[in-house]
Amino acid sequence: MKILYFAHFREKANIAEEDVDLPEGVADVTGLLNWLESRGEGYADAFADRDHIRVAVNQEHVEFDAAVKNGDEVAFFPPMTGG
Amino acid sequence: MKILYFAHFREKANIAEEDVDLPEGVADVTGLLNWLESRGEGYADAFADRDHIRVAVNQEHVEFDAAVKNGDEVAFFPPMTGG
Amino acid sequence: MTIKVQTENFDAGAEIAEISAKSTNIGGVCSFVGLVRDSDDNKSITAMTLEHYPGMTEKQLAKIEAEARARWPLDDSLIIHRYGRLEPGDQIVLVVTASAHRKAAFEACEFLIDWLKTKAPFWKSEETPDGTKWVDAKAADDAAADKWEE
Amino acid sequence: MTIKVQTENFDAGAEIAEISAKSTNIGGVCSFVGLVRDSDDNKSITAMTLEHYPGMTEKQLAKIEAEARARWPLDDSLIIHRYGRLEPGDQIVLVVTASAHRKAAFEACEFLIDWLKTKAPFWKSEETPDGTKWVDAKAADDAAADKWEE
Repeated sequence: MKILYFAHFREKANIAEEDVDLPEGVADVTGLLNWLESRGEGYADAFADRDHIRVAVNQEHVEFDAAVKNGDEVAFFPPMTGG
Repeated sequence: MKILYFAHFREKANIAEEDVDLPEGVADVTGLLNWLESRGEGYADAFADRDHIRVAVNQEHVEFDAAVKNGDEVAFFPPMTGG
Repeated sequence: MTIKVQTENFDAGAEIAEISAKSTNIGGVCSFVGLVRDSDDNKSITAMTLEHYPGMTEKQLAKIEAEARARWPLDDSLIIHRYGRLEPGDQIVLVVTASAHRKAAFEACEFLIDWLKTKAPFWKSEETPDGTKWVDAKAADDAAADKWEE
Repeated sequence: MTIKVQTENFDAGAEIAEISAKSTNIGGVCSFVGLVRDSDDNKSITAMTLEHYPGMTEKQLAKIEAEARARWPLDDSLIIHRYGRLEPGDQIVLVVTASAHRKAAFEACEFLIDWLKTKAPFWKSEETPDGTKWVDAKAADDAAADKWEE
């Protein structure tokens, strides 16, 4: 799975993009967030306030109960501020 | 008094602009229209449908009960179609 | 705050750029260009001639613009309205509004075009295959103008 | 129907002229240019950097544009959105809509800018005297986007 981090998620996790193998049992966005948080302080800090996390799976904006699997492209970002 | 005619009023009355001396007793737009109608067929034809007459006195859009006097600039035109 | 009534064409891009450059606190510039159409209600139009009331036109446009500036916080605004004979595709009118915030720019721009349609002394005649005729005022334009009266 | 996501500046006038020329049945072309402001809420801004999600951005903008064209009878539409570092007065975004009637052009243009504000994956950071910080999403922008959901 390819994971992309934008805006302050990239800064706090200190990574823009990484390829990971999903551990067994991680099947949705919430599960993925829980696992990522366990990987280090930067991630834990980035994802502490879940109300402000927006997520896209394969470039489609989804909710936290959306399914994820190896091969997906998942992106984490704050609420959008275009225009 | 200077009278200006625009759009189909100019075509029907066959005049764009004229200077007239107001006859005694003509004190408002309605009186002016009644007098103009009496001046010939073109005027009578132009002013037959009063619902579609718009009038300005001294370049301000006014209603038919507005006062008019010698020295004023009065204009007759149909509903505006700008833009 | 600029009003121009002219026969010459105008350069919308140059006007937008000039207004945009007036202040670095402008967040949005809204513009509207009105063009001559080649048909209306399935009737083909080969040309349109706009007549106006010199003197009153400028006064009315200035009043309408002052009203917009009283209602919305605008950094600048512009109205250019052409008259004379125009053909399909030709530009008739340009309205530009600039504000710190986009909502004010949009509303003021739409207000200006809605009001000038029914309150600025212009009249149009259209050349069609059936001859030349004066364009009647449209109920939809009156309704659009009235919605700003509330 | 055009989408461009780019670092380069754009020429709003050239885009408006190109769209206006596409059909002689276009009666109105509405456009909106968003610009970087030098301050916001009394906080001075020296520069703004826009980051986006390449790939998803283009998809989202195309979806938003398709939605506009489903809702209004548009002859054409255009969105250009810049990213990278911009300074006060710089152009950020251009939306242009063309229709036979002005109301459709205005509504579609405002809809496009309202929706891209909250649905296109762009993020802004501002350079201020107190340092660089990410711009929070605004409740007013959510409300503006929501009003089109009805």
